Amino acid sequence: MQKAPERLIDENGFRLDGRRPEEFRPIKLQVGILDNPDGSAFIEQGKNKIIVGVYGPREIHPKHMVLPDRAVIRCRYRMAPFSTEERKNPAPSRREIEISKVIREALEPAVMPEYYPRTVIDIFVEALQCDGGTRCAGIVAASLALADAGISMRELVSACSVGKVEGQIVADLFDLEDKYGEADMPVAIMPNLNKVTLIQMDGKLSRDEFERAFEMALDGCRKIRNLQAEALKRRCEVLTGTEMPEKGSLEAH
Amino acid sequence: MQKAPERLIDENGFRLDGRRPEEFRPIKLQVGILDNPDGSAFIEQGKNKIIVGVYGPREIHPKHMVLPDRAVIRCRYRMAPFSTEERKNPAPSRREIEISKVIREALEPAVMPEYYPRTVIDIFVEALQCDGGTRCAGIVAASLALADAGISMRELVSACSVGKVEGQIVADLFDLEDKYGEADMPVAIMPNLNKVTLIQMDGKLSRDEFERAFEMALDGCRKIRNLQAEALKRRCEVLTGTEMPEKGSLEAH
Amino acid sequence: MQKAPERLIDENGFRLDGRRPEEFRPIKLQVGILDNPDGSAFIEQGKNKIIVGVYGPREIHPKHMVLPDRAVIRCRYRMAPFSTEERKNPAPSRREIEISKVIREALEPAVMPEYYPRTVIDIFVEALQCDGGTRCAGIVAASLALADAGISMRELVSACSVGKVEGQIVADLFDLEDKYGEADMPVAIMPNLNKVTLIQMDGKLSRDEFERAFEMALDGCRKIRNLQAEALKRRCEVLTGTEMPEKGSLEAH
Amino acid sequence: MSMTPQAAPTAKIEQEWIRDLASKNRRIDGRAPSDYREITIETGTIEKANGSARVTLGKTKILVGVKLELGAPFPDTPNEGVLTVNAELTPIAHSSFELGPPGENAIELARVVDRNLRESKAIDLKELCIEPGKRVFIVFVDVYVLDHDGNLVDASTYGALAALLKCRMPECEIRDGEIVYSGSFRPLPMRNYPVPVTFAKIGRTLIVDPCLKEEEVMSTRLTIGVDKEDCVCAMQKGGMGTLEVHEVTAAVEAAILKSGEIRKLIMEAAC
Amino acid sequence: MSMTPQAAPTAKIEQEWIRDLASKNRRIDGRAPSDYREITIETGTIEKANGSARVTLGKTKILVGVKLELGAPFPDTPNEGVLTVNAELTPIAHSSFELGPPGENAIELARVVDRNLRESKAIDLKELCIEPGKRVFIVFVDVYVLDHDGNLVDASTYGALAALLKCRMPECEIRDGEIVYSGSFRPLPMRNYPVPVTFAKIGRTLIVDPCLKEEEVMSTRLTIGVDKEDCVCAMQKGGMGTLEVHEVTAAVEAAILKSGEIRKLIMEAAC
Amino acid sequence: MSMTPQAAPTAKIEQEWIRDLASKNRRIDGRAPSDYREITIETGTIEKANGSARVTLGKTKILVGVKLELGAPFPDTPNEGVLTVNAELTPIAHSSFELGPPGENAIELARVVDRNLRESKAIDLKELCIEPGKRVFIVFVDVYVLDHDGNLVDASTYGALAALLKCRMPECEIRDGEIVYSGSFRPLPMRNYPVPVTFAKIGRTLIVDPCLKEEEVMSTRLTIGVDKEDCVCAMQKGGMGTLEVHEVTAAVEAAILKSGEIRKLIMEAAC
Repeated sequence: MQKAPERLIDENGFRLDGRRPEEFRPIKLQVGILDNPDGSAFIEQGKNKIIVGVYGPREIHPKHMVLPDRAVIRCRYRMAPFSTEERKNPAPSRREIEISKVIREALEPAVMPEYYPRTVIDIFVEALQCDGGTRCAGIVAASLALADAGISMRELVSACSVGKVEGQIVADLFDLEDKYGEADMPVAIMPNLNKVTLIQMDGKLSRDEFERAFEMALDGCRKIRNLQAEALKRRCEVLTGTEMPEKGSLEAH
Repeated sequence: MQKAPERLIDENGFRLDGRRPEEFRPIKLQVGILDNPDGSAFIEQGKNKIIVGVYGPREIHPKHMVLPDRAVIRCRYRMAPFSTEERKNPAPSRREIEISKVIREALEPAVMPEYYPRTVIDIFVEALQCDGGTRCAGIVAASLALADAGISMRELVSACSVGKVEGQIVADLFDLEDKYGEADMPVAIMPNLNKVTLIQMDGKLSRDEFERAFEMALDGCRKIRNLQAEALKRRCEVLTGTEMPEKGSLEAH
Repeated sequence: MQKAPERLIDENGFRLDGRRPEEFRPIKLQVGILDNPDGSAFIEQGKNKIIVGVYGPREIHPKHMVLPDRAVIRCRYRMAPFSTEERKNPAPSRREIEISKVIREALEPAVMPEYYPRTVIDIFVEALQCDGGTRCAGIVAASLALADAGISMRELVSACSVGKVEGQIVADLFDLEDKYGEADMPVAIMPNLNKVTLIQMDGKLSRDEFERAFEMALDGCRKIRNLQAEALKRRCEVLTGTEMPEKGSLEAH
Repeated sequence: MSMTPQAAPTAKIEQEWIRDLASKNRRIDGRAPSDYREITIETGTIEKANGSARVTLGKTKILVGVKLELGAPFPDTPNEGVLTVNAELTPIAHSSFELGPPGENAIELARVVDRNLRESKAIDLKELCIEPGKRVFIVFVDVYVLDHDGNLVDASTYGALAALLKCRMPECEIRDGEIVYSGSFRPLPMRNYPVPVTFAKIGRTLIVDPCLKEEEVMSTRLTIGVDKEDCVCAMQKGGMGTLEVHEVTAAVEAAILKSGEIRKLIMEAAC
Repeated sequence: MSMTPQAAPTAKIEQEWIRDLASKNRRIDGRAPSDYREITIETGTIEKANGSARVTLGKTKILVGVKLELGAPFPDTPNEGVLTVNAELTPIAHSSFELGPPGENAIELARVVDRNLRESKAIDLKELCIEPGKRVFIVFVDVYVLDHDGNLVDASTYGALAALLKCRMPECEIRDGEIVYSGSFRPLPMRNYPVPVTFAKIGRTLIVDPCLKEEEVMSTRLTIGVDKEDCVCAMQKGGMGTLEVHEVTAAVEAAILKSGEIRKLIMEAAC
Repeated sequence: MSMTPQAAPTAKIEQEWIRDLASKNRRIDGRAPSDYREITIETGTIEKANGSARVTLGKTKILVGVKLELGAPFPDTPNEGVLTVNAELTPIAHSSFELGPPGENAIELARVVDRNLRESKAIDLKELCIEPGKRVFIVFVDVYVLDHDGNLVDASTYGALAALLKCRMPECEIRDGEIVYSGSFRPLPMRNYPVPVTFAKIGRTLIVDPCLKEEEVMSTRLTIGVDKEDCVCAMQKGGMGTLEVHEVTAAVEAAILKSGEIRKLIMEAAC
């Protein structure tokens, strides 16, 4: 079992994993790594490892779930049994059910479901290893998987988490900081449209702290937007034959 | 945890809550207390607090459950997690499933489902606090809620429980008497038609005791019938504007 | 709780229930013992007691499960709560789910489902008492129940289990031998067609041991085929009035 | 959620005929209104159970197994063993029985069997206590319906009673906090023998022991459990119809009479 | 699996009208965008619960019961009691609510109520520990929605807070490994009073406390929980729409203002 | 309830072609009947697991994580740790995989992996006992299928074996009834290395390592697990077809040969 660390930030201002307060973890992104789904993507962010597969637009069963004027979007966020410190029971937890909902609601504004009436678009977010901020990482990868599936989108959705640890506003909390820190706030936006599609908060932030944290999150999302664009570009190059990287690896570039 | 009381009836013939053996608990009834259901009613009987909502006649899903010549009647009896001494697990218990069935079967003879072919009438009995005899109290309130929903009925169904405690036939057992007494017998009738629609018994009664108890139950039901009629009358007065009581209160008149 | 016996085969080569290594337990078979199913059979093999009922070909619900060119075959293997040393929880176990599948797959090749398009044939295998080798016994009885239901079949399926106990290849393991022995191998064949329809193995067998065991199983199945034929003959005699045994007894002839 | 059942598949004309016969106090199989079908009870069918019984009631076939296990008592009865009754309407028993967890009919069946046993104090649960508050015997009564031709409540309760009467419990004691079994067995402490009698109302006639076709026609079912002292220990009305007051009292009287005969039959089978 | 919901049944023309009103900062029931409906809070409704409260928020009706039970702590917090929040959208509360285990809306509701209480450290869970690592009080907060006319999150959290403020825990101690109750009771160790304020975005207008018809028209919902020190302790965006950055910051500001009034109301009801 | 599956969606003409090729001992991807696709095994993918492995078998991708937890042993093996294998056919892995609890295919997969490990005595479970009858290590082997292109049994078992070979268990002892961890780790006590070889029968030809399109055409599947001493430790026939007697014996012979090569590959990946 994990124990509470004595300090989360040392006297030199470094966090337990060596980052500065405002520093994000490195992110690796890869698009199109599975054969069966219509679109797929993999994200590695610190120890977070998440794979997303998208199927659709496809026929919907049972029929009574059809929406006549748009696609139904379905989303499931799932933590693998081995993804956490203690083994996770395979039965869906309330946490997973809530996160499935907020991820869907974070992605819905970006998709153009009116192009695909009477169909369903299924988004499966499989968290293979969880180390804090997985809903944001899942959104980042799901955006890419939707694009990989060729689904029309207004814009990519970028997401990151910010929070407070030992009184400081910090970026991109990892597991221990999330657990023992003072606040965690996941945010998702469509960066080029400047619209917030997800915001949640757990913890305690004064109004001033909230505003600083929010700003940090918006900045973080914009940077992640660039990484997403690069990953898509690499995927395009692969598909158009410009380059031929090892297909199907869980390791990102 | 509750402990078994030493005596359930004292040397003066009074029960633990101060009642005489043949005495029923006071009943408060209120009709039409919820906005969303088509009909609703609330009953308070001692510490029993039960709210019933009726939806219907309405369309039935899935379609294969349709009955071509009558309405389907569905009934669910449910105990709130906080309704009992020990917290009740929210998953449906076998007890709740059985009681749902006997309540439905106690109400079926009074409803005229042939007026509403291919529809469903849903009766939801929510026991908010349970103190003995809740299936009977539920039937009393459900009758009123059905009437409030404007469902055609042959007659109201009235119900009460009788039993045996320390050798005496007593009316309307509360929780401790039910648990530590010698017999409990819930009965429901359509008083003006003199038809029994529910009878169950747990415990031990000689044939003679049974007959005295049964008579006491029939009497009780007839008295409750009057209270039900009054509650409906008050509801009519409200709807026709004669009087304007506080709507939506869980407190009965 | 059962304890591991010290030896499973004594110095004279006898097994705990007095059998020689190559000896099968006596089998009693009875066909047509239930009134409601379209076909039924009962098998007693040592302490194994299994009853099988077949319904069909009949209409299938829900409709989307229909196969246009053949019957769907469904099979459920189920252990009664009182069938084992320790009471079995009534919820379906993973073991039961797997065995349901292998029994279905062992029977599918014998049935001629193309004769019954758009229907379902339901096979219910109820293990009332389990003492090793119940999947094989279930297949033997299910074959008879299918025949009793008048389902067209290419051939009966016969089945038995062989294995290894204290280094010896033995026939028809009972519970303790299965649990503490070195290998168990259930086999089913269509004897007159010489086709294997089931083979599974748990344990450790050298290639040579495997071949001896497999041969023993094939022999065993062929003998059981004769018992099956006799049981069907008795059933025919009953139906044609030649003989009139006590109908509906769980005791086999 | 409890729900109005689908109408029975029996042909209307056959239903009419059954009703017509009932109005003349006659029945499709020639029985009088107060006649039971033949009852046979065999015990010891399942050797791995602590007790077992197989009951046929006409064409209805029931198997009951009793298993004893050690477990914790309920917190509010630390000195008593636990009785648990479970019933399964296996899918082989009737084409309408479905797979999956017990539905309301199976649950009602189990609860009425349970009510008969529990309320008559058939088993002295105090004698099943090994270590107060910690370890007691749990008595699992599992009813398995194999062929359904009506009146499952009576057949199941008779089977449960017979299986319990035949049940053997291992003798054991606590030594240094561990359970030690002596290796010998003794009967369960049976103190009462409840026998339910089930009536069906067809038209205005009450009959006992309805077969399945009669159940499909009946408006109302009434089960009355009677204990060895001719006291009523359980009642359960079923079905969507009603009963007259005098029908209830008449049924109680008839049940008290009838239960004696059947009890004798069960006791004989189980000794 | 989370899934795009079916469109609301409200007539299109009524929806248009609500949007049109919103664009003029007006609402169907005459409220200003920043107005709550009337809030009434009664406590002690359920005597068998350790604490209870009934809240009406306009026509929305919620009942909350709090039960305390002894149980084991979580292994990673052996010195703390356990808080468990559960919410049920009972089928009487709205024709669209279905039977069965809680769906995503009920789960989200429970989790947002939980988040408000937990993150503001409303209860000092350490004071609920009786025997470290072994026995602690488990606080079950059960939210029962009885009539749904929108803004369930706020109504439920107000009810939960009031019920907890009124909750009485039995005094007890460990003597020779057994729990001994003194028979007296004391309040829960309440340390903070979180109050969420929920906004709905209709067109480009943010309103507070949406009624059901407004919820059916809103694109986005935003709940902001504020604690007694005017810090934000919980946020939850819902719905398929988006928010502008300035809308979020404006909502935080508005919520901090509004929560004070409502907190006063709750504290009054619960003393 | 097990049920005849729907026909595969592969076009009839492609199915014919695969059968036709098989009759000439040829395959769609150019392999010989006895050829496996390329196998790659990486270990240590999941740092939070005690052991993990990622296997690709052609386009089939599998991830296996092993977690150790303390728990109670089974009552009939108080001196042994517990091995638990679970498999999930995640919905990303194939469009036909459904949400919800594991179906019969996932359960069969888990049980065949389990059978290989358990029956070959791959892990010495006795060494996982910490306190007899009370505390042992439970080894959770979780197989996660990420991309399905056939032969899940082999890929999953290879992954499970590699993950177990890489698994590290914490050293611990009991002091005064409490578990004390030394902080160091050691390998699991691995004693055997079972390797299954799976055959598919297409027409009259047996091929190994079927890809998904071949599985859709095969009549019968046969898995033969072989341990390090070339003994058979597990067999499982699948599918609705039959096998000739000589086919079974030939498959056993071929499996014994083939398994050696593959075992070498796994051992190399896991050291």
